[in-house]
Amino acid sequence: MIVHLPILQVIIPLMAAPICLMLNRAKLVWLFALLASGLAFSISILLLQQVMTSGVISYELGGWQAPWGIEYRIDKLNAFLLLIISGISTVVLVAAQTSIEKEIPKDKHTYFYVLYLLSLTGMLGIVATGDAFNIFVFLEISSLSAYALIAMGQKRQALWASYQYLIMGTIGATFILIGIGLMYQMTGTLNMQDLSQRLPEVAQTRTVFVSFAFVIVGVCLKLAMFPLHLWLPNAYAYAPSIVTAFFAATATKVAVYLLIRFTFSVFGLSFSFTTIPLQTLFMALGLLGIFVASTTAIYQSNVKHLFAYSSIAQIGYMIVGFSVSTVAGLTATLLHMFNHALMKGAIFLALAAVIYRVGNVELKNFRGLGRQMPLTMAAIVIGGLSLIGVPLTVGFVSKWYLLTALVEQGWWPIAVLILLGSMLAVVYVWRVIEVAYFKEPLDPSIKVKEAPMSFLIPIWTLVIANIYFGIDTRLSVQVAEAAAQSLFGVSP
Amino acid sequence: MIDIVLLTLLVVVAIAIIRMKDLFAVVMLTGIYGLLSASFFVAMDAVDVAFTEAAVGAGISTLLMLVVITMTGRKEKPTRHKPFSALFVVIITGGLLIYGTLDMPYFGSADAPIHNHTSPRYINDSMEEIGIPNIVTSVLASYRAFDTFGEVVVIFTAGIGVLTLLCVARSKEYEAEVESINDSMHQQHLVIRIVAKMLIPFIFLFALYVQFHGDFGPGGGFQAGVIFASAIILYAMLFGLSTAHKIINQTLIQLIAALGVLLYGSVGIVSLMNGGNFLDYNVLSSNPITGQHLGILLIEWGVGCTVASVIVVIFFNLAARRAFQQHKKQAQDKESSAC
Amino acid sequence: MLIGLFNDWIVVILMMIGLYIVIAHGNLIKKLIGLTIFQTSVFIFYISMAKVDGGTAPILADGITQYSNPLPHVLILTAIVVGIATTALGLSLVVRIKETYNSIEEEEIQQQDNEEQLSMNKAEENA
Amino acid sequence: MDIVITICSGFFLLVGSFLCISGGIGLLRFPDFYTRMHAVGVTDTLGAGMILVGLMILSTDFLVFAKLVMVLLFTLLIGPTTSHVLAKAAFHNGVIPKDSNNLRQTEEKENTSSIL
Repeated sequence: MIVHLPILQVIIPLMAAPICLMLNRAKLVWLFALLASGLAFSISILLLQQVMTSGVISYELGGWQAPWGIEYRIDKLNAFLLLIISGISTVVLVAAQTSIEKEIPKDKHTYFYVLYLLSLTGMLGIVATGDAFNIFVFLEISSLSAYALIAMGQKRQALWASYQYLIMGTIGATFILIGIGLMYQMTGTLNMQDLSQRLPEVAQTRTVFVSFAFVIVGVCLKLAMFPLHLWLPNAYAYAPSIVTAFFAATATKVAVYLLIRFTFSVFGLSFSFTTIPLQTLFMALGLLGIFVASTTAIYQSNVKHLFAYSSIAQIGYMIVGFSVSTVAGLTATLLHMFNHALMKGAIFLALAAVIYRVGNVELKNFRGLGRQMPLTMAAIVIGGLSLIGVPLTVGFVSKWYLLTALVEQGWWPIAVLILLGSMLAVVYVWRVIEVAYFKEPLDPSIKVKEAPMSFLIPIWTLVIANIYFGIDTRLSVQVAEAAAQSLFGVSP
Repeated sequence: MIDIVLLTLLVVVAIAIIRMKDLFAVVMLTGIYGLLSASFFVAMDAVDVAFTEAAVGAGISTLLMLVVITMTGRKEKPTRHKPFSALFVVIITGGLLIYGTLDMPYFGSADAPIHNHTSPRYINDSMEEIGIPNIVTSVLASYRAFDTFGEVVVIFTAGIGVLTLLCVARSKEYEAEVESINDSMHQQHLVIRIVAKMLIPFIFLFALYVQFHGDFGPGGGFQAGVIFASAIILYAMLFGLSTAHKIINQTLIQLIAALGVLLYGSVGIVSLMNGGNFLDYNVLSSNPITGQHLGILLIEWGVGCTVASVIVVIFFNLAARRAFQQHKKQAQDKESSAC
Repeated sequence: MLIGLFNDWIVVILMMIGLYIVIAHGNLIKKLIGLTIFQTSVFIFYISMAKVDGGTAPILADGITQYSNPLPHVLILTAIVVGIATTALGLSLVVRIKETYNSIEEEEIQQQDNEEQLSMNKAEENA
Repeated sequence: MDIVITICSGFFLLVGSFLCISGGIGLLRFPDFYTRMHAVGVTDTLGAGMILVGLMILSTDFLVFAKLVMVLLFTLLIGPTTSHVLAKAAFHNGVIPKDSNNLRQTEEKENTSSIL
């Protein structure tokens, strides 16, 4: 069975989805979904171990050889991503049952879990596959389920946000489809490994340049990179809290993965960064994204909105690391993907707990929560510190790597700008902390209880991971570095 | 030559769509657009795709849009802001694409890379390796079977998504009301009801033909599923939703949709158990060719089941929502008149 | 060059018409229609690159040596399904939006949201 | 024999095409909805039928012949039905035939009588 791990990774949550629909008992479905996600998580651990020791795993679907059939190709980069996605999904799913009780009508609980599993399948499928068109198909699975999940939010704005996301997402996916079509037309293959070998021959043609542009713009739409981020804040803010926690921690990572995969593996380093001024462009957009989004975050009155904008800013950091285009820079990006998943997962789960107890996450309702929900608030504080990049948290590790990567290249001004951007994070995180700890509750007669255990366990799992990986960086750094080196073709 | 005529017609239709403000006309034009592109696909030798596009672009999607328009109103309001930014984006993207076409292989040239790298194997060896004459089916159901699995999951996801958005809990009183509307419809639709009763069995028969003939000619699970669903939809439109519900209820269709996906997946898992890779049909039987035939037959069934049931689910839920809205509106009217 | 690339250029024009409808029009159904046109045009692009001069439909038959490329056909079959799935989901979203906002015009919906936000802010100030 | 078959089918095809074109012209030129319906409904059934018969004569394969017969049967069944449904829908939605003096006169009479 061990050789089939790559496909089982995707197939288990996929097959679990229709079975969930047939079970149709909310509690049972939840347990079953949790089981499927947990299995996927353990498979991803096994896969990562296998990849780290014995190198790339290739799995031919249907037994057909690679350029003719579809290939699953697991290298260090995807194994790392698979681990992040399935891990976060499992942790978030623990809290799901309690959280959706208050946010989603009872008769739709089964559908929620089915869509959740499908969304997970889609993301895992995008990451695991080695075939360009297969990416498009699984991208659509994850997007369609995302639209439906976001539309399940309580307010009517959720519907509107979901519609906007649908339009932007479909345009993005169609752009990727055009890009893949142009690539296919010039090379005659869809397999990414094969593409990377056949593209250099035709790299000078205008068609390949245009296909690159379309793929990148399409991916950036999905990535919500500044200035294509407009769909994201509302989609995150109005979605059910569990969905927000899941997507904020994983969805953008998948898009960053696609960006890295296409630029580094498919088109190749020399094409992406020398033929095209991607470096300067992305550096500028990344920095602008950090500043604009962080500043906007400061003025939000809804805490979910606030952290959604913060997510866009964090994407900016990943883009900056990516555009350094050195092993160190890419390591920083990969680390930040991992770390950001941990911190945003913790924060948004804590916000879900607040919604469960308080009903909404308007900043004014946070008054006094520091004393009423101490454990939940402490989680937000630690997550926030991690966002800022305070030592002993994971945020510090990735910022540190990012800064060293920049300094290594002698780009001091940009390093200073990154530090300034972190200052903005201090401001918006402080706003939440100030209200929660230093303001008296509006109405002292209302007693708010601490969140139930089903929330606290997953939240604190993530918080502890936040601190653990902030101190013991061996595991995450080792994997990220190895993945980055393999992308640059450097043997470690 | 015919392709240039068809393309020109497509442009004309698309421009008409931009300018029309009546959504009903726009939707009908979209149907025409679908039909024209289906004809274009026939001219380009893509008969399977043409079949699907005719069923989907000109058929199902037009129908769904019409149902929605009855709920949302058919007039588009003129936009106030000037569309300069849109024009700008469109011209940039269009210009980029035109720039990209300049180095493309010319239309129809046989020495283009796509005809010389992967496709020769499909064309030359598929008869030996899979043993069915329709190459598109071979590639779809065996070489790239996992894409098709993804496609089935996409349509399944859409079905569940529509369910979460639209499903309404039905009450008895409301059912009775809907039924009375149905009875009043009876006289109006007499002629078409009789004709439809004659046609529906043939439509089902045709769907089955398409399902099983997909190995030899254009067709397959997806097209068959759409045709099957359209027969049921026709029945529901003429005889009322509640009558149709009596025959096929919501839970049953959901079950079939889930079973379709499971059937597809379990073919893959059985091949895992038999020692092959996922979806490797060669190991399903002692003879690889028989195994391929069996595998393709089963997965096409899976596709057909899921597609048919999901399209029925989508239509039923849209239509039920419409009935539900009318019911709510009537109740409100009653209340206000009572006041 | 004109003949060789004519199809591609027309297809680009079609795509851009679709994209224009999506971006410039405010009516939600019209936007979805624009999306359909955009996607269908991409399908046309894929299918026309599969055509080989003198080829026939890729169904094996005696006495025929030249077939058009079957792979793009397969890809587009999948993409058509994805397209209808997106359209169906989009349409059901539109139905729900019409129910809650009582409008399917982008501007009006945005306006309602803004007003709601404003009134909330005011209430906060008063408190 | 061959030449007879060719001439026969050619005749049917030509008549069919002529009817289709005249149906198209009728659709453009006729004054109101119902007359247009007439142009399309009648000539399309007959026009398509003629073309199908012409093709049947040409077909050598039995399977093709059988398929064409089925297509013909279905067009004959569906064409009139759709025309009927369309006309009915138009009438229900208050589309009044353009040259309907009788209708208008009766309406006017009713109006005047109600005034009186």
